[in-house]
Amino acid sequence: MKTHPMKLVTIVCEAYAQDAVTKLLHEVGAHGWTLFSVEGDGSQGKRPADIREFANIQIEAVVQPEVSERLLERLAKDFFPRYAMIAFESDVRVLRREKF
Amino acid sequence: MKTHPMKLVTIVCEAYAQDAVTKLLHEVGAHGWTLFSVEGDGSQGKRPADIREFANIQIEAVVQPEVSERLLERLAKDFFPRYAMIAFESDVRVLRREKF
Amino acid sequence: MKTHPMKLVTIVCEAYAQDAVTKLLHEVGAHGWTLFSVEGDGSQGKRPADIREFANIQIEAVVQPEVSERLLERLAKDFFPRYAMIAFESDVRVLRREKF
Amino acid sequence: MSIFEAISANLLSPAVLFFALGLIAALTKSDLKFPEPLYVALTIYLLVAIGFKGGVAIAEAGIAKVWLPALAAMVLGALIPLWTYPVLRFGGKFSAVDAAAIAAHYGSVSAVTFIAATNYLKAINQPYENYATAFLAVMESPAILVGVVLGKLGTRASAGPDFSSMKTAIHEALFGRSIFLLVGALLVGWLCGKPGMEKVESFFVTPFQGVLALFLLEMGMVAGRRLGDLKKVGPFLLAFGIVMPLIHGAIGVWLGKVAGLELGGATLMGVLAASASYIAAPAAIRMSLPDANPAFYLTSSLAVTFPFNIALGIPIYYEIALWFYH
Amino acid sequence: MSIFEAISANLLSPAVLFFALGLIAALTKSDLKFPEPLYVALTIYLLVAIGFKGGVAIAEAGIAKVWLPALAAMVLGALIPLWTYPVLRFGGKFSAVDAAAIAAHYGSVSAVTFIAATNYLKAINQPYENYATAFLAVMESPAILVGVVLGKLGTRASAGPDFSSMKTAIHEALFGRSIFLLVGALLVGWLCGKPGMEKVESFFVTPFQGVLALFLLEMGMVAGRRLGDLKKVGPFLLAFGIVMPLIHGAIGVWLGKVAGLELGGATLMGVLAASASYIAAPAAIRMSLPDANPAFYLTSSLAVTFPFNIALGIPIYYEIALWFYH
Amino acid sequence: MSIFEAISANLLSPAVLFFALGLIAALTKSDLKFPEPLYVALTIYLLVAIGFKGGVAIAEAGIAKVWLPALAAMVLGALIPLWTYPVLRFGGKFSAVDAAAIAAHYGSVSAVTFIAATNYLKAINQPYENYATAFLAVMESPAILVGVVLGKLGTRASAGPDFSSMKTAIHEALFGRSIFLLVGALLVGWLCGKPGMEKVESFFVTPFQGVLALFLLEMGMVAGRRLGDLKKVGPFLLAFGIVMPLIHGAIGVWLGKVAGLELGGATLMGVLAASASYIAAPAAIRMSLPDANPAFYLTSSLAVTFPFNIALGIPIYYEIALWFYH
Ligand SMILES: Nc1ncnc2c1ncn2[C@@H]1O[C@H](COP(=O)(O)O)[C@@H](O)[C@H]1O
Ligand SMILES: Nc1ncnc2c1ncn2[C@@H]1O[C@H](COP(=O)(O)O)[C@@H](O)[C@H]1O
Ligand SMILES: Nc1ncnc2c1ncn2[C@@H]1O[C@H](COP(=O)(O)O)[C@@H](O)[C@H]1O
Ligand code: NA
Ligand code: NA
Ligand code: NA
Repeated sequence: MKTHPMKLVTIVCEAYAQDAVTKLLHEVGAHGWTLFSVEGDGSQGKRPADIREFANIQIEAVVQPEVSERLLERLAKDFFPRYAMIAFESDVRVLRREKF
Repeated sequence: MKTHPMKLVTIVCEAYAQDAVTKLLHEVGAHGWTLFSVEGDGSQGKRPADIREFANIQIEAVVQPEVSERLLERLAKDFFPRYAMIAFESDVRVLRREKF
Repeated sequence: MKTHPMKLVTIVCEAYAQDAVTKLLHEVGAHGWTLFSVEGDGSQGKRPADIREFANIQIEAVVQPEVSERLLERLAKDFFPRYAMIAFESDVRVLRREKF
Repeated sequence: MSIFEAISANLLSPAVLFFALGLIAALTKSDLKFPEPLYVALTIYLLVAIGFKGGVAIAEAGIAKVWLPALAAMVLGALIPLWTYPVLRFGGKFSAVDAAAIAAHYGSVSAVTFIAATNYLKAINQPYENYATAFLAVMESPAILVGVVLGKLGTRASAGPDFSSMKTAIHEALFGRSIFLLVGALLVGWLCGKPGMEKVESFFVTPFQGVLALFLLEMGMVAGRRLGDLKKVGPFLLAFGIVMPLIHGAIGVWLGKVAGLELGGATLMGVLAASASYIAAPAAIRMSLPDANPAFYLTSSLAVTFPFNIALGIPIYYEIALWFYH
Repeated sequence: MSIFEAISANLLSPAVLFFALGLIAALTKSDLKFPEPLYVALTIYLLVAIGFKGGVAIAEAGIAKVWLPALAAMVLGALIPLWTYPVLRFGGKFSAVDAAAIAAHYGSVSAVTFIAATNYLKAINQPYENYATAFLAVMESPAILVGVVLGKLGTRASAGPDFSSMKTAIHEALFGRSIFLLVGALLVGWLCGKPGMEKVESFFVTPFQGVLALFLLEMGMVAGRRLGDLKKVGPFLLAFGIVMPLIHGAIGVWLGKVAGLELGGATLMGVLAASASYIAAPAAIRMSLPDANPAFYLTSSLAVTFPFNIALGIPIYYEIALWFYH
Repeated sequence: MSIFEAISANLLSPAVLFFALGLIAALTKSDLKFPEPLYVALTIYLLVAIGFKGGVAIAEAGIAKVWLPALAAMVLGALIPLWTYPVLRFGGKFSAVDAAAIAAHYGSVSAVTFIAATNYLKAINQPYENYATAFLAVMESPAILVGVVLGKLGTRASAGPDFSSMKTAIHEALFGRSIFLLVGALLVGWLCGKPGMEKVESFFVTPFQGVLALFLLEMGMVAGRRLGDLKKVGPFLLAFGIVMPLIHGAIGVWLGKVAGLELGGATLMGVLAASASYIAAPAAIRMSLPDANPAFYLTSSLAVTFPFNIALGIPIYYEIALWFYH
């Protein structure tokens, strides 16, 4: 069946960045997102999610390529310097192009 | 080391669709799945997972290409019209082909 | 904006393998990881995560291709024979190469 | 005590005030949030506690006293969808499946509303039959089954895929978590009676009211987060969500009296008839009538009828009962 | 009181009835599920409460009374694997590592079984030494360590990768969450004694039995979900999971008497010997003997021995004790 | 009672011993872990319980008695950052935004430290004004707002992206979950007064001390996991985290006396001034001053000041109060 190429942008960041990130997703034109409560380890140390101050979230958004472009740019500019965070992009295929 | 190409099908849907989706996965020939409790936002509004009625799950299954084909078809036919849901496919590489 | 190709290695395994897996990630040269508490079904039966003994985790690590290679080798050798587990690799693009 | 005193007495109880606090938290977008496991834990506690207590009460009172009003409650629950369905279908112009789904919710019951009502009666020192929990237990499922049947009849069978089978509906209606916990705990309480109660009283009875207050704080947030959906449901369903409970409440009280209950028990029967399910029914309906739109049945039962009953309904049904009994 | 009265008294207690309700929930595939955090929370509460209570009891009784039976319990725990191992290895034809793993579980103990036993004794008004919790605390680790050693000897060292080291085993056996909580709370209780108890009694003691009942509802579901694995373990392990506890129970009671305990304390020592670990041992074994098959040790301890002890074992061990003491 | 007796009395209380046990769990890398939902649930319970109790106390005492010391507390909270900021900026050579962030934390308060202090006073039979919770409630926000303003002034406005706006700060400082729960429960308690208290007492008051003990076990682990970060913060902040509380404690006690409080209330005012926030402030600061480094403010308030106050600070502030009052 006919599938359409899209970009999946994955963002892992500290829980307190949630509002800022979802706000950004909305601004750059993502039509939805999915959020995971996760634990993690990285250059800024372990985040065992024992209290909210040390909790991580992963946010995934399936978006049009140009949206992904804008999103990554904004993340690099405003977020990377401030938050414990990583972001990466990958290729996925969806059925209902109009949804994204 | 030798890896084999497979399809990763990711389904995000409301928690109440869980049994129906896992049943479908079994029917179309998936040999396993992994389930995440998630929150989300999309065309049908926020799903903050405060109560089960507004909870989301993400189900991931690594499957053979033809299984992915069948799976997406069935999802589009029976599930998309009825549930708050998205699904997408991506390419992954596994070690033990026979497992999937 | 300029992105760099990386490998995303995804490992789904029983919760009790967590320390062993994160130790391995460190050994093979991963600089971070993200951990999800998940439920699952596979060849070794359902893992409903009702008690820790039957809980699953998913660990994702963004790594250099050669690290992914080493990681998968070690998993196949030491872990696959012993644990309820799957692992797969996919292609992602990151912004800050030096971070991974 | 006038209706106004009755209402203000209710509005100043910790339970209702915490519910209001929860509403405010949602409306002011406070980042306060109960983790879902806590919500589930509180639900389990409340259902087990109320079920167990009711079971012990049945053991005390003897089944002879309980069966008739319980049967009456059950029948009432099964009948309510039969008249709410046409009202929604033709009055509200809802599709067959949506009308059936909403009807199922209003025929079924809300355990928390029932619990709040027992608390209210306790607060105003109005005695009631403790075994009334039995009515709650038997009233939950019938309406769901009737509603699903109505929905299936209304839609071409072919429309629904195999996964939304009648079997699913029956299983959910009988083994869904809230019904199972309630009925199960009731049977356990029935079997061990008073001696069993003495062992667990200080966990299932003593702190009960406080736990309810905490739970209603959460329910206030849950309901508050859905107030935005009210515009989706339209004026008809808004009115329906308030008027229907009043009618059902009166019928319930009357039926309770006919079935030989005292003032307290009849009030609770009225509360049950007036309440709309938001745990058991949504789960069963979503799985067996996936074509029904949750925005309709969930919003009306959760964001309209539930708050109305907690704040105003309960004392009103009590006043109706007073009127019937004096 | 005859053995049958003893058993039926046990079967009609809220704790056991809720356990049965949990089994039914699993067998009827009810969608009732305790979120894992709730399971963890209940475990933490029960372990801290029982540990703290035991510690206070030691402070009251004085260590002089406690050390001998505690030492006896410890030794018994360490010895049990030494005879269960050959039984499994040669009688049951299990691989060395599987035999060692199962042996570790039956030498170690189940805190919840112990707690259920204290509840049973309380219910039948049989006094017991409150400091018996000390035996629970010291019996958990030794068998695990012995089992791991047996397993390592049985398998070529090279077979296990570095991550499954003896160090891991020792750390898990001493700092694993259940052992740590139990021993830690015991020390805390010991240090603050009666005055400390007065402060926290209404949280750690008063509601205790009710919490246990709720927890056993969950344990019933957990065990019920594993009943399907029984066919995997085969008839030998099934028999083993029932016969061994009876033998160990008798030995435990006898040893308790020899060590100078009263009827109640000896019963509890028997219960400890008869019980099989399903929290501490599985964690330690899975990490240090990853080649052992969990289907064997988990299913037998969780789906066979645990339910058997909760429903029948406890009153039986009590009867054995009566027989020894009269 | 000498200061040493006072301290050892505190160190041997279940609450502090469980806190120590938590520290040990973290340091020995035990796999013991409280699931986050349990941590949240315990926080909610403690905040609602203390808030509700305080509200009832206000209703009893009458606002006339409360407003002056409450106002004093509020002003003190707002002023503290004004002198801690320069100390950190020029004494500690911290960047403007880091100095402001840390200052906000020490001006704000720690509810758990306050609760532990009330427990301590109860333990030594020192009466205190129950409405002191009102001071806790009003002291949480002002310092946060002052700190954010200091931080914004210190950094070029352009530096911060639009998402870290002053609006965010104000909203967090007024509707952040801990403040909202505390103030909300206080109002609820105030509105329903004694009669409301009677209904929920056995949940919000009776088991309170036990819940606190369990919560401090978790807090011990949380603090213990951060001890490793101490080297990151450097000697200045270490000293700051202990010396500042002592100074603020003395100021708080003195101000309490001036505001007309009794010995107990003045002690609590001292504890509040000395305590540093680790729930409300971190959330508000992270969202509105994202350029501030959490390693500084979180480590010092959570891993230095909090344990110091729990173990030594509380009895010391009490001794200071004794000195002021005799
Ligand atoms: N290489 C990686 N692979 C997967 N997740 C990572 C990686 N590096 C960092 N993370 C996640 O991103 C969070 C923040 O990373 P950091 O800023 O490096 O501490 C960590 O807590 C992890 O959850
Ligand atoms: N563009 C998207 N990217 C990631 N997840 C999405 C997206 N759109 C929807 N979702 C997820 O799918 C669920 C249902 O989507 P919807 O039917 O659009 O409400 C949402 O609650 C999200 O969790
Ligand atoms: N085909 C699959 N797709 C996604 N997840 C899988 C798949 N097979 C197994 N898993 C996950 O890996 C865990 C262990 O797999 P297994 O060893 O096959 O029991 C399962 O519990 C699932 O969570
Ligand atoms: Na109803
Ligand atoms: Na044993
Ligand atoms: Na302060």
